[in-house]
Amino acid sequence: MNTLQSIVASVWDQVDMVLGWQPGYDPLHPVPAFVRDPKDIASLIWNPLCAPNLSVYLAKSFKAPTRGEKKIGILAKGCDSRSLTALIQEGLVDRNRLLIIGLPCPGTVDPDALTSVRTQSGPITDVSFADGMVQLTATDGVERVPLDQVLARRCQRCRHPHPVLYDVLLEEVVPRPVPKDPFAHVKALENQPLEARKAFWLRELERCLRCYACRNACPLCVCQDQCLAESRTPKWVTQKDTVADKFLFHMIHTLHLAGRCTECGECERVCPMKIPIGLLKEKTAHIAMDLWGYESGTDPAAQPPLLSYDASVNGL
Amino acid sequence: MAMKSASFVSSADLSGLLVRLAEKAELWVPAPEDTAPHRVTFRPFQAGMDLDGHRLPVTSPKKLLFPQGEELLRFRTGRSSSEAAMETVLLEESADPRPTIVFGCRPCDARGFVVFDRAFLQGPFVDPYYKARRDKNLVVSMVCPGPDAACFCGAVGSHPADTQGSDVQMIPVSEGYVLHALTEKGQELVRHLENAPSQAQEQEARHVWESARRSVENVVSLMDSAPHFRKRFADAAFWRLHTERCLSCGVCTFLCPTCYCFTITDETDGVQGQRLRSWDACMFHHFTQEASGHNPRPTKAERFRNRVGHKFSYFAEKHGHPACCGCGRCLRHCPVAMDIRAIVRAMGETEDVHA
Amino acid sequence: MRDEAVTITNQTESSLRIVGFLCNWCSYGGADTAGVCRFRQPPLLRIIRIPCTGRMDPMFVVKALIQGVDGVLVSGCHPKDCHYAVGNFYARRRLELVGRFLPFIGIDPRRFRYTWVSASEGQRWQQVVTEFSALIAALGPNPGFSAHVR
Amino acid sequence: MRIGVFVCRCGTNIAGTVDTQAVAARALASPDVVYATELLYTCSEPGQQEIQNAVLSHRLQGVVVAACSPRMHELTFRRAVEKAGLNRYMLEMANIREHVSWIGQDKAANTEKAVELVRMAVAKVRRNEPLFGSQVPLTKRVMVIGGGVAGIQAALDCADAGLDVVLVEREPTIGGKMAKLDKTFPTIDCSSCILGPKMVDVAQNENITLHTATEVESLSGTIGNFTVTLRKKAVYVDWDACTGCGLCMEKCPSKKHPDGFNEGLATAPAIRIPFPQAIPKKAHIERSACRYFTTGKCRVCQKICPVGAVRFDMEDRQVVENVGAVIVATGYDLFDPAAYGEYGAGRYPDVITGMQFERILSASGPFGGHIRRPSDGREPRDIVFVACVGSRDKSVGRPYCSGVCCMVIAKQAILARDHLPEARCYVFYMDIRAPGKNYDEFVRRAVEEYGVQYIRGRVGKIYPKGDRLVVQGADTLLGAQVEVEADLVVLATGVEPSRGARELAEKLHISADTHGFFMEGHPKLKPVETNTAGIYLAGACQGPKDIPASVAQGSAAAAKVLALFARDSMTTDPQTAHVAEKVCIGCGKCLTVCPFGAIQWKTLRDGTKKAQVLETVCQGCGLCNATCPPKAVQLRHFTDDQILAELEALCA
Repeated sequence: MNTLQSIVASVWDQVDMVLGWQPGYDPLHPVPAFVRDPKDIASLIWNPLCAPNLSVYLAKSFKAPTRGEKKIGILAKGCDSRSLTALIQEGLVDRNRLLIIGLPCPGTVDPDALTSVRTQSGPITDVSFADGMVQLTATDGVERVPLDQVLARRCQRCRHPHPVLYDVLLEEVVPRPVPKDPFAHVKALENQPLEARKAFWLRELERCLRCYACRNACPLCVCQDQCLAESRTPKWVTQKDTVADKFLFHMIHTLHLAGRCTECGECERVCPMKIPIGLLKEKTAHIAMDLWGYESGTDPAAQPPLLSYDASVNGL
Repeated sequence: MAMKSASFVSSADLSGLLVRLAEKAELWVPAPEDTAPHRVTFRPFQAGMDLDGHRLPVTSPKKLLFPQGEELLRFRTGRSSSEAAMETVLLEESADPRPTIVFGCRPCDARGFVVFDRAFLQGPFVDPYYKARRDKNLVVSMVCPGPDAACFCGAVGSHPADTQGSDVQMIPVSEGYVLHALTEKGQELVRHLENAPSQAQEQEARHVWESARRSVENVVSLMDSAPHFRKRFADAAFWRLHTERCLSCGVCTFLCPTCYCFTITDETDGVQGQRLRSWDACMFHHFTQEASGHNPRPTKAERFRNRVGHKFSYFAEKHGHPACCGCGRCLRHCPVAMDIRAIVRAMGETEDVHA
Repeated sequence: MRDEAVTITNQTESSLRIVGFLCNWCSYGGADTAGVCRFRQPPLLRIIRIPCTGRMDPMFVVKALIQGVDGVLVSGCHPKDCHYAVGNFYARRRLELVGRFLPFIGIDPRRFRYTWVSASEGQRWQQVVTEFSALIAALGPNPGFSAHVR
Repeated sequence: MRIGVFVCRCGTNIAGTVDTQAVAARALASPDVVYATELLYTCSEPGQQEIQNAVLSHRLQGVVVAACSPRMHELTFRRAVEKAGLNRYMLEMANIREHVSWIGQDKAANTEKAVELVRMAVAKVRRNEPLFGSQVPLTKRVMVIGGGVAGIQAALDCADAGLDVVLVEREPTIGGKMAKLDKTFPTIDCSSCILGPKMVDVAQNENITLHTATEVESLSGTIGNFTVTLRKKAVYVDWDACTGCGLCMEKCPSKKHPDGFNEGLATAPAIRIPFPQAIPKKAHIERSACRYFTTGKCRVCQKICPVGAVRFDMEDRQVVENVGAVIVATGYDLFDPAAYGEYGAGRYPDVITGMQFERILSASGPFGGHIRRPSDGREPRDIVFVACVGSRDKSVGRPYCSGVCCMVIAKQAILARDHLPEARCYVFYMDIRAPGKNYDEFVRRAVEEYGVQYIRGRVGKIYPKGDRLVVQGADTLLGAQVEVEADLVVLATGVEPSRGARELAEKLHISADTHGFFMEGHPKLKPVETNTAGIYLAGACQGPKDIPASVAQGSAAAAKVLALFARDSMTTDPQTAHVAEKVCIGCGKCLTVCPFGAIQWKTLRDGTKKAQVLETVCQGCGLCNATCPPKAVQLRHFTDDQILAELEALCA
């Protein structure tokens, strides 16, 4: 049978390590796993709770290859594969170092949404998925919730549930259908008056702790320890706990991602304060699509629009 | 449990009590978010606000006593136009803080302030800014209605009915709450309520309290982890392995009720400015960045080791208990579910899993 | 010359500020030419000289508007006339993107404009400044992002 | 830091509409300002002296001069503070003249604006750092682009001073437009007689390398060290061998091709020497006219050439020249009168351009110097000159005055009357522009001595009547419509930028105005400089000019180059990008965007890659700075902190 385990085992001789997911402290929280020992292949899992985008580790932790190294195997959902493509586009990751195991994706679950629709309160002991339903087993009973109802916002608008770049493909799950308008959330906000939009962001961003989880979870935020938001020379943002300073940080993140963001939604998923910051990047992606017909992370040979130009007088 | 005084507040009277308290002090309560009612955070009380004592609050109330960006002083450079060369710096201390009340927090959050008190009040140096806030602060905690999979107060010498750090403890009983004053300040509040609990209510409260305390009796303790930490300190492979998935963000420390590390910056705006004390996180690269460019904790492995060491070894050995209240926020909200419990436990495991 | 637009000086309007980021080679020279020709302009504009619009980080625009500057005007060499050949081509993309982004966060996009004015176009510079100043005067003060909602 | 602020009154230029005293007083409120004063003329010797005295007596470390545009006097004040012992980059200017006092009358508002501009300049200078350029050797060779009279003059002046000169001409011969002229105004001396010797000088000067039939393909580098790639077009004759004997021209069977030198009034063979005085006097093949190239058969020239110089397999080739300076002297072209359909140029053979008339007048021209009509060879009795065809007319996109046509018409009318004393000459004109030495007198001679009839008004229409033409126009002095019957109509076509000027401007990174004329550095004070250091202008490529003005500019540009090359090395501009290596994340985005290839990888010992700026190649545009995500790349003198300080001073 074509299982995750069998695929990983079949490519094992080509890789030093496989980046995947393993169970975490409870069934709702699978965690990134760095499998270096073939006997740990059995512990790998893949289900709609496997939310973390593993490509975040590539440019950051495995930048410089050492001599005689084999490839790095990596599990990639549709969105994750776009991030990988963008990293390859910008020369931040070497395509030849990767062995991408593509995972057609049914969508990932927002644990927050799952918690909010639960009727039980006991600790969850098991979660399983079948026929578009999530089955939660808790100490006080079993309940079933439609997957669509608890889908992460990023997955509701996903255009690429099928990986755009891979070496081997796990054809086990049928990916989600592509939504009619991936920018519906952006447009819903845009349909509000200017003042309401500003009030929305002031209200949302006031909660920001500047914990930088959004930045650190972003596969394309490659500055990391040198992030401008924490720099004192030059000093763009102060340490003041004001919404203006929080906003400036998010604008740095957004504009640095403009024309690069692959809409994986990790920034929003990891936010402990659940600020819908993904919208900011979705808007830039929308503009890039409008102006240049550009969709980041879909073509390994493309040059991001803000790193290139149109040399005609009236062009853009 | 030696209680100086007690009172009963019915569920119906609770919001009236909160309105009265809010008149006397800045009152912070765990309340659902307007836009996401299933998410609870600590916020200033406003009339009509519903308290949510059931869901685990995302944030702790530490911000009230330890603001994320605290102004220590203001400064202004002045000069008289006749004597241009004479430049003077005028300092202005920040205004006295207002009285505050934390109402309805869990025992773990209240216990967070015990860690703060040790660091800021009980050492050789008293921090005047924290002291000013703490002196005017009152903590009313509530016996915990129930843990989730991330909770581990029982492993760090506490329990869901812990009274440490609280001035008043609320115990949920049928139709209301029994309030026990634990300190002088608490006495004052409880005395004003003038509604002593009935015998039956006291009995129920005692039962609720006892069963909450006993609910964690079987949890494996992490109290005596300092020797394990010392043994593992130089085991670079151990730390690399266990922190590999960490993203080096500040979720764990910023949400932690006991993390008190800060940085001090001058934020100058032309001729004037303010000196700020703001939250810092040992998980950040900049935390130990030296002016030379050298960083003694260059990777997340050293940084995470420090967080574990501080909480379970350095602080624990100095003060007799870990700098951890077991609230579980650091793993519950971690983007990659880093489990500090598992790492502390692993330190003590004898077998060497990593060659 | 439109005199009603030129006399934007009094009351609340005198506190309005436009920051101009002008490239050294074309638009700063254009503003100089306008001065040499005594082309009257409203007094709202404060010019920051930059070598090229390619130096223009869109964050400067955002930062100015978040801090409450009432208008931001960026001006450089006409496309194909860039002293550095392609600086304004890059700038054009970045500035267009940030301009389209501003309304999404509730900033009136009319508070930001980018344009191309050469060193010889003093008259055009006068026109750009006069029109933009009148627009900013009509929009009134920009509260920035200091207001707390809660 | 100790900062001094000097507010210039500029006589009344600034003080008239700005309270300079208040500006100086309020400058003291800014941080670090320890001294502030107003001065009458800051740029004057006493003004500069005051700054220097204040630097010493107040131990200033930074200086702000609030005065005119930094484009005017930044260098003046940089030198002034340098003399007082400060680094020249510790100076900032607040432009309170061009940007304040000259554009507003409201003194209160102007003063407020000046105060803020000073505050911004103070904020900037507080973050300035001393900068030092490095010394780079100069390539003491100059390239002159364009071999007309301006370029020839520039090339000869440079060569005479001992410089190596590379002269590049697009056509197969140098000489430009002047070589086609018969006589020159107002002296009526023979054009080729005065130009010819200069052309010969070029050919004989050992310091001059001549590339004709050659175009500039690209230019890189900076002042002192440019690399220019040229494309030498295939002329199908080996010029090292060709003696210019002209035998091939005689034997070429394909002779009936328009002769460009004669403005299409005569024919020429496919293999040709442009004109007898051509330099170099070498034959070339016009590919489109050549029978071999069009049919594959012929090769007559190849067979008869005594030295075997014809090479049908010749191809374009690239030549790379390294020079330290470039003089652009690409001249002009003439407006195509076909835009005025009502004049019938191109349709009626006897409606000709002024340049065609020059060729008719010329003894080496199509009719041997006899004035005849192109249509039937008959001598004209009535000649009408029409001025401003493609000048001073917005409707055809030529709002400017071409400057020379009034004089050309006067000259041509005088010559026509000299050649044909019986002929009558009429001139339709808008205004007479004759401001040069002896120019107005010359026009008067045309009217008074030669009886040329000047009619003030525009021509509306020209149409044939029998074998003659009727010129219909207005006489605005009489206020009446007039019709003049003519045998020959000469249209004084306007001057426009040389074809391809805009593309050349792009290649050279210089600016062109809306019409395509190249932009000078300053309209008054830098007439032969461009805004790109090391590239200079001469002649009509900058705007319409007559011969003496073009020659003067050729010499002026040469003088600029000689001044530049008087040193052995030059100090580079330290306003370059710089990478903070510890902050650089090695993402390579700066390498992607740098237009000059001035950033390269540097590999550290641990194998990590960092960006590195080649300071002598960096031009200081700051694109890398704007692009760098962690802002590791900072453009010196325009760093993020410096610009943010200005912005914050404005918000305060």
